[in-house]
This record gives sequence, structure tokens and C-alpha cells, in this order.
Amino acid sequence: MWTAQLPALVIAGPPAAAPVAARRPGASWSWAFAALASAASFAIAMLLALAATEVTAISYAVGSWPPPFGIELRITGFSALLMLIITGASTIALVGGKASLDSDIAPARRHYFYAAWLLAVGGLVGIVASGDAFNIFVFMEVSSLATYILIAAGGNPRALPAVFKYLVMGTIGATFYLIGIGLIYLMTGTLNLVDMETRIHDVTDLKPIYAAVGFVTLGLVLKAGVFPLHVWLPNAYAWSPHVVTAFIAACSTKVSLYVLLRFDFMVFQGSLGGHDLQFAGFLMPLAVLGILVASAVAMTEGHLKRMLAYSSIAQIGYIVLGASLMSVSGLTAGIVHMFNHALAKGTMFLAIAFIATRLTALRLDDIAGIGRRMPWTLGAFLVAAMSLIGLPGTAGFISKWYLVLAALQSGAVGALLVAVVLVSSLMAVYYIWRVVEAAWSSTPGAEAAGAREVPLPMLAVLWTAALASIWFGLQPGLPLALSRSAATYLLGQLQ
Amino acid sequence: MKYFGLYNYWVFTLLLMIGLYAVIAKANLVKKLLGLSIFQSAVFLLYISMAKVDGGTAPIIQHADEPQVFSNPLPHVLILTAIVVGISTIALGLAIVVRIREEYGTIEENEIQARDRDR
Amino acid sequence: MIVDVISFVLLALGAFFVFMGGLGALRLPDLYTRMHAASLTDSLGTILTLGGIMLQSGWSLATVKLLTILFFLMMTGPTASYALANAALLSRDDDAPALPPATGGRE
Amino acid sequence: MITAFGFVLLTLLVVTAVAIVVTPNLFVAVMLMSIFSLLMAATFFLLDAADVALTEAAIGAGMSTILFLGALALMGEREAKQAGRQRWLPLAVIALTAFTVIYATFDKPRLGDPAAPVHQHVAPWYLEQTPVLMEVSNVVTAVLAGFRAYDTLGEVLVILTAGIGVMLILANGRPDLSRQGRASASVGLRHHLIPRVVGQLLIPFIVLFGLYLQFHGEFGPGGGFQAGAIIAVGIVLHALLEGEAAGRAILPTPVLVGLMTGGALLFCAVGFAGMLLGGNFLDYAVLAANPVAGQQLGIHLVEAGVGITVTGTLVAAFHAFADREPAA
Repeated sequence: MWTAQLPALVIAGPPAAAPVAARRPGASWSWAFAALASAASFAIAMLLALAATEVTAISYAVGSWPPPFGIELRITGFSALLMLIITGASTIALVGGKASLDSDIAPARRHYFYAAWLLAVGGLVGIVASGDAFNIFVFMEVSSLATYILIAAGGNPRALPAVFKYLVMGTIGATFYLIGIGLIYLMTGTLNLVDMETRIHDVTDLKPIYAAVGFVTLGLVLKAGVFPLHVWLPNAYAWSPHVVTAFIAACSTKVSLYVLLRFDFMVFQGSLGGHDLQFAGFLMPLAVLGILVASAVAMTEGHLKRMLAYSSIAQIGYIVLGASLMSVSGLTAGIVHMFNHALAKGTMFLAIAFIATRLTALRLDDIAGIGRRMPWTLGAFLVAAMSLIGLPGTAGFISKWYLVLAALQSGAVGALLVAVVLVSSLMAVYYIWRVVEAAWSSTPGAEAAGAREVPLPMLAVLWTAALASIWFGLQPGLPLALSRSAATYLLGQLQ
Repeated sequence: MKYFGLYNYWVFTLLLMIGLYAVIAKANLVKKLLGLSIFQSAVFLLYISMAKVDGGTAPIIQHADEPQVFSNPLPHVLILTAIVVGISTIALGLAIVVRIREEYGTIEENEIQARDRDR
Repeated sequence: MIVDVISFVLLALGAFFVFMGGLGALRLPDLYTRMHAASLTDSLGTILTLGGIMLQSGWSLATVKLLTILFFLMMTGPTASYALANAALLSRDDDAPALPPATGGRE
Repeated sequence: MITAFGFVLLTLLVVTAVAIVVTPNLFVAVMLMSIFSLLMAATFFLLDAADVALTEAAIGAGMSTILFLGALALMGEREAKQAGRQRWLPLAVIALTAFTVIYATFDKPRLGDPAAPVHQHVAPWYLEQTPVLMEVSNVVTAVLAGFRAYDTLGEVLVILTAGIGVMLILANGRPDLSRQGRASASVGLRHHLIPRVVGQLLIPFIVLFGLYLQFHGEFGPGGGFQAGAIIAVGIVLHALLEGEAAGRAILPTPVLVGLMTGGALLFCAVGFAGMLLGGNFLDYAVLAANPVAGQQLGIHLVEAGVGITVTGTLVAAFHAFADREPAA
């Protein structure tokens, strides 16, 4: 009885906590409250993930109205995995990043900031939990608006044009999505995703549906920052408060990718003839180009955060590449990479947030010698970086291994794709090496020379996250099981 | 009536194009937000147009015993939501533009970019 | 029948006045004359039009609502004109050429 | 006749939109945007969407114009001449979008066709079940606050997020002038007797009308959003007439934040109450002994939460802009 209410608790918890956080000015109070609420959601998400491994999908009727008339929450293995990423990243970033947040966010803004943080978490969780197309739009807007606020909350004026660009492009993406579901609703008369899957069969060859496929895919690709539409991403990541970067880099684009996969595999492919080929033909070139171009830009980029932002665009490419292979192993690779990349990139950005409490500038020249002064922070950074590169024994290796296997199964282009993965991994080695070279340089910069290591509790949080990348490299059971169940669930519609 | 129906969709298309043009081509940030507003309004028109039923009235059931034709209430509900989402986005965008004006002294995109390069 | 004819005449007159007001706002040379044209005819046009509709709707709740609308329009219309003229007077730039030409766009 | 009227309205919409994009004066563009929203509201009304028309008029033509003007007061009203911006990219994007939309127009059901799929599946159920399950005459309200209340919760969260965001983003950088008030704004229209007297006379009626919409939403067009926007307009009018400082004094920032968050909390509380009483989240049937009475109680409470949050947020956003000194 009590466990049946878990989906409602996870979607309503963070949004209900947000107004409370906004009410009470008082810096440490609102931080502690937000961290507590976030940790509680993580615990609930964990319980939900365990429950989700046992059944295909947990359905929950909000307001007890039966779907499709009311709004349905639908928790699958896929959504449970995303929920773990969101709430986990939020908790680790909040708990570990207190010192960095205290220096980045002005005291007068803090209670609003933590309220916005909880709203962002609530919005993202709301998206992955929802089984209703329009409801996804509403929560997409909650999370987007909250994310814009988080990015603009720091003191760096350069964040402002960046966030304006993100706001404009994000709104266009969301409105495209809204046009798409409007056209689908026009032809099917329903907004519930499961209902849509069955009813769309009657209208498959009608033009509004094809246009809807275009709008939904394009809108979500825009929001996910897939290669040619990524222009909002580097600056938004680079100039936001450092802990915010760690949080959004770990989960926000992945949630848009989740919606994209959910729609394209469950709603469109099951019913539209040839859609799988179009999807692959459209996204695979973008993914490959994105991996290569973004990695190349990362190799030449001089600013640490912008370098990692371009690396993120390349990693989004991996996820899309896995999905565009149209096989269970490919999708498994893509989805498990969402988890592994979130872990690695979140850790790396958190480490950067720690460095930024000691340094004011983060160009590669500015961090010279910091590795000698803060060996533990940089050590955790390197462990996560190894996972990003995909060295054996790390979580990143698991996803790349599955990606290579899936590519080899996919026939003629397979060998080429394997080459792309290998080349881009070498490129990652190069840009990570540039960081290592700068950080352990023998001529430290002026600020770096006086830097001290951060306190032990912060290091403990950081190393927990870093070692998780190793743990899930050696014991990939849980994420892999959830990803595989997600992949078979998504592809189940194809057969 | 049929002609009117098609006309609604044409106007939707035109407004969509005008709004999108302003968002992409205009350098002034306030103009971009106005364009975004037009762009979103176009989608409202699409939804409300699809809800119309011939000879229907607003979906308010005054006398349940008489048979009456009502327009579809669901798109109305969705667009109520979307209008509110729209003004929330615009309010936030305006706040950001005000701060940009204070930090950069201009609200023209190309001048902001030029200033960012100088930093 | 007679009521219909009267209401028709009222509506037509109202439409005429509103139209003339619009024409004046477009064609007259400066801000004050334009406002003069628009605000006076607008008030009369509103009274006539609403009167015409009231005759059509007869003694019903709709007529009461129309009366309320008329009351509010009579309150706000002239006040808005006053505020506009006042703002124009206060923000007048003495060095500037008298007033913008009557092309319609900018006031 | 009505068809012809709709035709004219739609044409005017396009003309206004073009004018908004073309005019170099931002002030004119904002006023045109207000007209655009009003035309849009009239179009919605012709298409039987009374609730949406009311919302568009109150929020699009009213509040959004006020926010735009408040922001414009802090920057110039002239758009710079654009030189050397590339043209082909926007045109290509627009051409592609237009092509897709026009492509979709084929096979689209004709406007108003009662047999269209959009009027089949879910919509008739709402029209049939609302009088039975809820005894509410306005089906839009029933769907908004009842069947799809979770969407509305999301919407309240969007509003709350925007309010928090505007206050956060404008919270620092330049000094907060809320104490002394800005020289020009603090005077308001106090020295202008006629607008002040008439305005003060209107405010009670505006607020009363807002309250009417709030509580009448079950029977006619209206509900929390429209009511909240209209009450906010009344409060903003007071601040415009009496000056920013006096406007602040009747509703200080902590009160506004309390309203913003309080409405959202009330909404969530109704949801959790449903869970505690043995139903699902946002299940109103368990709120009272009789399911129908429970539904009505739930709708009332939820609409009240919506109205409170919308009022608080819109007024707070207005003050956040009006409080600032224009940048040099």
C-alpha cells in the first residue's frame, strides 16, 4: 500500500520542498534543507529503481483518474535509471559543493537559489516519471526555467548572454515539441503515450504525423544539445556557477535524450514504416560528426570548463550513436553511457568547482602547478577522466565496449564506427593530457602557488563519486541491468 | 466554413514564420523576446483551431437535459497552461535582458559579442 | 419592429462616428488634434453602439452588463485621453520641430 | 457574418505581427504586441474558447505588456540599425519550418469537423462525465483543476519558478532601491488629480471582478489564472497611481514571496491530503464524505492556490522591474 505511493512521492517531494526553501532567508538553513530534500528523493528513487526491476512498468494514476483521461505516471527501468542520475547528481553536488556555492552565490540570493535548484530537480524527475505527452512539456518548462535561473545565479556577467541564448533556443525547442504533440493529438485524440502507441496505428501514413515526427525529434535534439544544435551549450556550462555545471552536465541534456528515445522508439517506430531507418539515417551522421568535431574543438580549447563542455557534446554523440544502431546492444550501450558519463563528468566538474574555490581563473595557463598543491582533488579528477576516456576497469570502458560490440554487429559501417570510437578516445587522451601537463607543471601560476588542498569532508564526497566510476567499471550489474531492460522495453515495440 | 478553416492554418503558419524570423534574425534582445511571443501565440492558435466544432459553443454545460454541441475542452485547458508558461518565460527573459543591459550597456547581440571578445 | 429600426440606426451612427474618429487619428496633423478626433468620437460612438445593442437585447441580464460596460468606458476613456495629453505636454521638447508629421506610425 | 469577422481578425493578426517585427521603436512594438494579444483573444472567443480568451486578454494584453514596459523603462526604446547580419540562415530555417507545417496541412481534418479524431476519444468523455462526477458546469475548469490537475500543478510551479527567477536575477548587481524608491516612480501620478481619482475608483471594481472570476470559475469562464492576473493588474494600478514606494508598502516583498510560495504549497497540500486520506496524489474524491462534494472542494482549493500564486508572482515581478534605476 505504502510502496504504491512511491511514484507520487518522488514527483511531488522536491516541488513541495521548493516553496519552503524560498520562504526562509537564511543561508545555511536553505542549503541544508535542499540537500536533505534531495537526499530523500534519492532514497525514494533507489526504492523505485528496485521496484522497477521487477516489473515492466509501474503505472500510477494521478488523482485516481484512469488513463488516458487522467494523467498517468509511468516508471520503467529507463526512467528509474534517469531518476537515480538526477537525484544522485543533485545530492552529491549539493553536499560536496557547499563551499563553492557559498563563494559563488550572493547571500541575498541563496534561498531563491536553493528553491530553484529543487524546482529543477522536481522538473527533471517529473519529465522522466510522466506518461503523458503534454505533462512532459509542462515539466520540461519547469526544469528549463529553473536551470536558466541556476546558470544566471552566479556573479559572472558572461553567464547572462549565454543563458539568454539558452533560453531562446530552449523555448524554440520546447515549442517545436508542443507543435509536434499538437499534431499527434489532432490525429489520434489522445495525449497519453501508451494510448498514443496503439491509436497511432490507424493514422500512420498521414502527413501530419510525419510532420509531428519531425517537430518532436528536432525540438528534443535542440534541447539535448546534439551536435549542430549545441551552440547554446559551451557558454552555458562554462560561465554558470561551478557546482551548477556539475549538476546540469550530469543530467539535464540526458533527460531530453530520454524523451527523444521514449518518443521515437515507443510512439513512432512501432507504427511508422521505415521510421527506424530514417531515425538512424538522420542521427547517425550527426552523432559521428558531433563526436569528431567536438573532440577536436576540446583539443584546442584553452578554458578548462569550455573544454569539458565540448567533451560533453562529444559524449552526447556516443549516446545518440548507440541509439541509432537500432539494436538491443547498441541501445544498452547508449543508455548505460548516460549513467557512466553522468558519473564521470559530474565528478570532473565537481573537482573543478573545488579548484575554483582556490583560483579565480580556470584557463589552462591559470591552473599551472595546481596538481602539486591539491593532489587529492586532481587525483579524483584523473580517476573520473580515465572513465571518460574509457580505460579498462572504469565505468566508461563498459559503455564503450558495448558500443564497439554493437557497432561490429551492425554490418558494413560497423568497422568505421569502431574507428570513430577509437580515434575520439585518443583525442580524449590528448585533451586530458593537456590538463595533466598544465596541472603538474613545475612553474606554478601566482594563485596556484599559494593554493591549499580542500578540507577532508569535501574530498570524501568527491572521492566517493570518483570511486563509483571504478566500482561500476568492475561491478556494472545494476546500471547494466536497468539499461538492458530499458533497451528491450524500447525495442520491444519494434518486433 | 471550409475556407475559413484552411485560413486558420495559414495564419498559424505565417505567424510561426514571422515569430521565428524575429527570433533568429533580429539582433535586439527585446525584439527576440517579442518574436518568441508571436511564435508561441501561433501555436496557441493551432490548438484552439483544432478544438472548434461546427455549431458548437463554449464547453460550459448550463442545461444538462438539452442536447447541445460543445467545442472540445481539452485543447483549451492545454493552451491555458501554455499561455502561463509563455509569460513565465518572457518575464524571466526580460529580467535577464535588464541585467545584460546593466553589465554590457547594450541589448544588441552583435555588440554584446564584440564586448565579450574584448574581455 | 420599430425597436429594430431604431437600434439599427444607432448602430450605424455609432459605427460612423468610430470610423470618423479613426480617420481623424490617421489624417490630422499633430498629436493633440488627433487625440481630439479619436477621443470625442470614440465616446459618442460607444454610447450609440452600446445603446443599439441594448435595444436588441431588451430587458435582460445582458442589458445590465452592457450598462456596466458603458459606465466603465465612460470613466476610463476620457481619463486615458487626459493622461495621454498630459504626458505629451510634460514630455514636450521645446527645441524639437513642432510635432511629427501625420504619417500614422509614431505618436 | 462571424466567419467574415474571424477572417478580418486573422488578417489583422498577421499585419500586426509584421508591424511588430518591422518597427524600429521598441515602445511601439510593445504596444502593438498588446494589440496583437487582444486580437488573439477575440479570435479565441470566436472559436468558442472563452476561458482562453479571458486568459489571453488578462495575461497577454495586460500583464505581459506591463512587464515589457517596465523592462523598457530600464533601457533604450530604439533598436539599433542592423548592418551586415547574415540573412540566409534565418530564411533557410524559416523556409524549412514552413515547408513542414504546410506539408502537415494536407490530410489535416477540416476545421470544425465533428468527426475529426480529435473530438472522438478523450474529449467526449470529459463532456459526459463532468456533470456526473463533479457537477461542475464549466468543463474547462473541471479538466484543468480536476482531471488534469497535475498539469496545473506543473503550471503553478512554472509560475513560481519564474517569480523566484526574476527576484533572484534582479536581486543584486545594482543596489536595491526599494527603500527610498526611484525619484520618478515614487511620485507616480499623485499630482494628476483626474487619473488618480478615477483610477482609485476603479481598483475596487477590478479586484472585485477578479474575485468573481475566482469563485465563479466552476459555472462560467474564469478560474485561478484569470483571477490572479486581474487582481495583480489592480494592485499594479495602485502602485502606478500612488508611486512605487506606496505600492511596496501595501504588499512588501516578504508578503509577496509568502503569496507565491503559499499558493504552491496549498496546491501540494491538497495533493498530499488525498494521499493521507487513502487515495492517490491529487485525488479529491476522498476529501469529503461524498465524492462529488470532495471533487468540488478540491477544485476550489486548487483554484485558490493557483490564484494566490499568480497574483503574488505577477506583482512581485512588476516590482522587481519598477524598483530599479535605469542604467546609464
